[in-house]
Amino acid sequence: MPVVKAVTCPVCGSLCDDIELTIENGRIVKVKNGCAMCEAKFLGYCCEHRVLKPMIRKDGELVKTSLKEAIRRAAEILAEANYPVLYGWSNTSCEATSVGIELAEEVGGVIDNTSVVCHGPSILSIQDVGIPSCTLGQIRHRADLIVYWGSNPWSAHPRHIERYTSFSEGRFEKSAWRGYVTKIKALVGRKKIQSAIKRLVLKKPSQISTHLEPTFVSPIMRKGRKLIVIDVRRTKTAEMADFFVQVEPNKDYELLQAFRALIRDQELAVDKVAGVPVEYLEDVADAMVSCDFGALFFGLGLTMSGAKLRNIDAALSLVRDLNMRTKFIIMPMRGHFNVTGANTVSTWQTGYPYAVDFSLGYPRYNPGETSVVDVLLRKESDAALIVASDPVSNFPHKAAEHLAENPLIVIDPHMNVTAQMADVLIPSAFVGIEAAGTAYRMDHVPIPLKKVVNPPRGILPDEEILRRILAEIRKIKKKQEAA
Amino acid sequence: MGEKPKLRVTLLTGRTIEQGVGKEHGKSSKEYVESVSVCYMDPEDMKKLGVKDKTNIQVSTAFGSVVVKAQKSLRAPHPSVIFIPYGPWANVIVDPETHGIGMPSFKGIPATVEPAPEKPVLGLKELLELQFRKG
Amino acid sequence: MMVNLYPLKELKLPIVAECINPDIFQGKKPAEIEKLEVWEGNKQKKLGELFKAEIAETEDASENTVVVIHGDISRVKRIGAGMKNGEIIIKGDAGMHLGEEMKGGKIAVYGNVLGWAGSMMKGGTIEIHGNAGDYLGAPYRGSTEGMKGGKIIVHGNVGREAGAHMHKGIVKIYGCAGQFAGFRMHGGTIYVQKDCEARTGACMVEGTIVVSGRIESVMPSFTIEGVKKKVKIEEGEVVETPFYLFLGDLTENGRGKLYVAKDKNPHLSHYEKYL
Amino acid sequence: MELLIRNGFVYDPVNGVNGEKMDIAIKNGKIVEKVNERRAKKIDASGMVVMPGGVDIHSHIAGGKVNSGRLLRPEDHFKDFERKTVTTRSGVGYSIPSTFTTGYRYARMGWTTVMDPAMPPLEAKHTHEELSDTPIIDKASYPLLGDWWFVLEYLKNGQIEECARHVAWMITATKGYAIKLVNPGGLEAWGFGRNVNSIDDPVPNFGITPREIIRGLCKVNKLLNLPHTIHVHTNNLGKPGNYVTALETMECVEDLADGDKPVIHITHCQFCAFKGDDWRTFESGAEEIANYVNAHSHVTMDMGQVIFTDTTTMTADGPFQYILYTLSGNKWVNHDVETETSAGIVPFHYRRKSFVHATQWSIALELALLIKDPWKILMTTDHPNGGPFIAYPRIIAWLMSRKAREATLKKINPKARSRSLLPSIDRELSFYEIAIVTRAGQAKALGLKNKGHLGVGADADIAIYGFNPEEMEPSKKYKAVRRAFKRAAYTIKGGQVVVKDGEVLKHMDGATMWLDVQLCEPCEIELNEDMKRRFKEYWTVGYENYPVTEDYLAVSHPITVKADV
Repeated sequence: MPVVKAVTCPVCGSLCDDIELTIENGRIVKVKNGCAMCEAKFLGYCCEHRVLKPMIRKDGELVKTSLKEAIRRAAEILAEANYPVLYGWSNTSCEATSVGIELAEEVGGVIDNTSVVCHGPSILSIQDVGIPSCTLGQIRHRADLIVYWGSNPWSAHPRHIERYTSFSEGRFEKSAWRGYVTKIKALVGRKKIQSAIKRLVLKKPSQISTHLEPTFVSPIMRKGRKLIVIDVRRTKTAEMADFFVQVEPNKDYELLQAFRALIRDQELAVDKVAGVPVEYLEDVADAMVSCDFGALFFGLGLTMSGAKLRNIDAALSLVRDLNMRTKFIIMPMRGHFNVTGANTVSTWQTGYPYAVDFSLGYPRYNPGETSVVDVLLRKESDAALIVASDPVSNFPHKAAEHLAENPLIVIDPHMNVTAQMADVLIPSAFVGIEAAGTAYRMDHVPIPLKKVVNPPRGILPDEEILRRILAEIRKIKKKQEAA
Repeated sequence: MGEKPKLRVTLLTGRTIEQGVGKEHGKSSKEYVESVSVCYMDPEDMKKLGVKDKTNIQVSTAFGSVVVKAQKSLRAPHPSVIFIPYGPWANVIVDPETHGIGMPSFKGIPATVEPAPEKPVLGLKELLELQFRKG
Repeated sequence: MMVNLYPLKELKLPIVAECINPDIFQGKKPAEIEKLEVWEGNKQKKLGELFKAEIAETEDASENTVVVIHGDISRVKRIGAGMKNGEIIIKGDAGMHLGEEMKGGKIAVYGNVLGWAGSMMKGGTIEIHGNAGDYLGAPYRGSTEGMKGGKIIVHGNVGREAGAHMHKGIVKIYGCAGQFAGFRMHGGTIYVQKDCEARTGACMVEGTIVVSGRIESVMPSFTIEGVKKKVKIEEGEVVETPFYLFLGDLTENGRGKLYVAKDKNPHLSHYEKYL
Repeated sequence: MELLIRNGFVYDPVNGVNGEKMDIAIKNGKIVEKVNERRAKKIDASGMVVMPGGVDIHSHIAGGKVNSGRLLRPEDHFKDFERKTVTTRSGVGYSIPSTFTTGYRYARMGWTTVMDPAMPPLEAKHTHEELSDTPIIDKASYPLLGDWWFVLEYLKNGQIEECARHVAWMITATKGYAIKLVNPGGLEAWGFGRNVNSIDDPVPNFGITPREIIRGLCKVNKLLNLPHTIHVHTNNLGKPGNYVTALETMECVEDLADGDKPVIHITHCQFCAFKGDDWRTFESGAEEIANYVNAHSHVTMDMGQVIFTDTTTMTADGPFQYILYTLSGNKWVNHDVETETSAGIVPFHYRRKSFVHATQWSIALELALLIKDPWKILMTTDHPNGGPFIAYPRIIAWLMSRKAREATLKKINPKARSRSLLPSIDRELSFYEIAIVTRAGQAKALGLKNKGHLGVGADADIAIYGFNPEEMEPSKKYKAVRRAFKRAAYTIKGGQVVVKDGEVLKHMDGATMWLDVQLCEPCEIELNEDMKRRFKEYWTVGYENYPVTEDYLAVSHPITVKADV
């Protein structure tokens, strides 16, 4: 049976590129090295919920139609629109997004990607503060302090810790895996270790402990990696941590600002911040200042609550300020596998990473004004194209309502919730399984996505579908001009 | 009705690995639906309300109200904090206000929880039909 | 002269109409005004396709051009952007970026306005009789060029980040303010007569914020400096009630002043032990 | 397609043509002896200046760093936008234009070849995706290799040939064009927040000095027979007193020179020609640098002219960018790349009234005017570090006109003015010399045989400017010079008219040039096995997913190089 190696996993922003797939009769039958979500995707993508024929809504019902007809109808809707939104893009290739931007420019629409409802606020604050960051290997090689704040890699990025942070093996820093095992052993005995290992969705433990014997001796005295988790709940990631700080919901900003004051050796005029005693915070601040290389990863726990974008502003400022004392970097834990790519392509073509409004014939950007949820809440759009995303099940009800009222085109492999609301539904191939392309990892490293099996007959990749719609729109416009 | 216990809480929504796995099985799959129509609660809070594991509760915010299954949180203690995975059920009650930045408030929303043994957890189709004309 | 504008229909699509500006209208006939270009969604239109313009010659022969808009124009963006002279009166709600980069003149709104009103303002006055949205007087994304002058008065409530990056000028809010009023402020004055959400004055370096109502909390990176008997808001406006004075933001080595009314904020009394 | 450009004043320094009135014939994208006069499309260039298309040896136009700069600065471009037209895509401009706009704006000025000088190998695909989306112009990029662990380790062990084989692999794998060194050794040190302070300061953890890296890669460059020299951003860049480091850097490869052939390119030299002990005693070191360069033939350099404007600084020099952040307090991006390099970005406003900034402005012009041989000092702004490339017409005016320089001198900081060497310099460059510093010299330094000249067989990349040297003196009419170079009367790329009267007529792809470095075959296989073995230890991306495949290049233009190893 053919085995395809070095496959990139199209699930989360970690973009693990060491997946091995066994193919039998054009189907994936075995997945090696992947986490639970990776396995579920590669083994389960071709399920009964797959859409296999283009559909069009007639008399309130979705009925099957030809691809040509579906593309023609989609093109008509977009060509007629006065203010269409084109949304999604984080679960497809950069190449598809690129065509999407051209399409948005052609129809004078608003093109937005899913970062608007995940790390959009992070981007807004990066635009105010900047961001000291690096690629993930830099952390693997050098970081002796890892902080996860409002992010739970155990659930959202299962192999992040193993591949890039605490349990990875670097040139100057060794894996903290053994220390973790010892700690667990001391705490709960052998049985729990097995389940802990299982929970981590790692390779076999023996492989881990012997994995990568160091070929060079680090001249730096190894001090051992530390892991700090800061969250409103004691997450599974928190259980692994050397320190856990439980912050009151919506109070992350105060905590971050308190850390900023502490690392400047300033006294706080309060005993507790965000429910945490100041003495405890002083210890954590000490650990931050005295490490050789610290890395702070943050997730939606910070972007979505309380101060929202300003949580990130404070986190970025904290890490920037820490660079006066030591080396420290910060990185958002990007969710969808190519949300970073969607931002990246959008930025190089338009100057802006998301929420780009082409209605005046050139790119304009102002999240809050040109972002999809706001456009929907104000009921401004009069047509919508959704690619590789499911906003109806991700947006607040009020925003989803206007989306469902718009003439709605959906390009997606699955019959997801948004697809069920579609007026035109065009099934697509799975990028990274049935179609090749490029994706950007959360640290902006571009990684190729492979085509490992063929899509079902007649099913095209997003990129190709979008090209055809664009060509059809140009045809319609030419006709209109001639008339 | 007035005596019915009601708990004031902070609602968080977010990702879970079950939802992540369920999503890859397809959004109409049983796995997905079951993974997102639940509410994780602190066991002490459940005791206070008198709700048992896997029984129905009604969660309400200023923006809507939805019935989901209560589930004992493994991440306790987190008194007065409840957690619902991202999905159509959570969307009924999250705060759409973006505060001028494009992002609605998905976490940290004031909410109330009450037992709802007599009310059903709606299936996906029913939920959508109730909310949208299409589907 | 006085120009009356009447919307011809219910406006649903976003409209960009920076041509609605007394400097541009000045000396033009209604037909010329109606020929000015605007964008409705992705289509370029003439102002006359959306509004009917009428000119009423005023009795006093002053050169001031007054534009009066009758009706809900909450979809219309950039009204009065960059204006230097004259007056705009809006009898209804107004859209985003009202008076953006305004340099002089006056805008009055008898209704609510959406976000970015008075953004990057340098001079002139905006008076809003209803509520204002987020980013009142704040700069564009990524910029630190906040208000450099002028005056904004809001009789209702305002959203988040009012007066962010402000350098000079005054913002008076007679209602409540959302989070982060005076964020990264470098100068000028913000007055909030009613309540303030959390994080008021976060990262401020200089300038003054006065809160007469209840403040949700004071940032841990502010220190208490004392209690003052009264605070001057501007020439001729003094609030005579005891105020706590906090200084901050420590995280930016700031010396901004945050005055918070003592009587309305018993939850801050614990700070008194540091005095 | 045949094209005939008639009666222009032609400046083609490679072929010794100095303003002669002549015709240029084009066929199938190349310059030819003659074309069928009746069939050919004719362009009347009488009363105009005809030059080869402009070449830019150093301009940050693509890749992760540039794009982070775009993302960082919506306020930089929201007022400078370009609307979509029937032929062109929309975009935004100012200091870090979007890719389409970058291509159009270069073409509008008559530039047709641009080199992106800093490609982190791990993110090379990104650079190439952006280059492919940069229309009209031809381009290439230099991989950053001065702090690559492989290089440090092999050079430390004295394994020059091993090092050369790996560099060859890397250049081809990243589809790169030249060896780029940025603050050699300093970037590895920056991985732990440190730096190196001289070319003899050892790199922490690696036991090697910048001098050894520079010499080593210079030797590697020769072993591989690469068309360009090593391209060096010196240590201590941006620090007062660093002209000494620049001199030491040039001296350290003096013995490696082959006759008159240059072996090192010192880039954006203005930034490393600072004299003084600190910012208060800061002064120009241009004279010392110029004296050295005038006495040696193994160096080429480019200016790194400063423009008084708001711009976005971005280099791979992480520690330098951090200093710039602490000096300016502006927002700061840092991006270190595992086992390879780093990068930093800080927005920056150069002000006329600032003593330091005005002195920097003066230094670059002093260098260009004091270095006698124009083939050695090329015109750049180190876009966007000294200022955006759209300022080139202003620089040309300053170089051609003493009057233009005086007009600016009047407006700058008085202390900087009184210390500037410019008032003592009378030299005014001719169009012939401008053609050298903006195209012929650039192409020669790059080893681009078909660019930068109008001889038979050259690529038909041509710029025509509306300025009549018979009727006007450029030194007096410098504003007319500026206007002429701002909007080319015609830009011809690959034989096609792409710009007329400063308007872009056509959206077409330019080529991406890269070196296919060919080693002795057995070495290649061994190298691959070795690389595979060590890949996992060094990088977080698999060996199979690392190289840039040719399909990332919209138009791939490989240049075969036969190495001596």
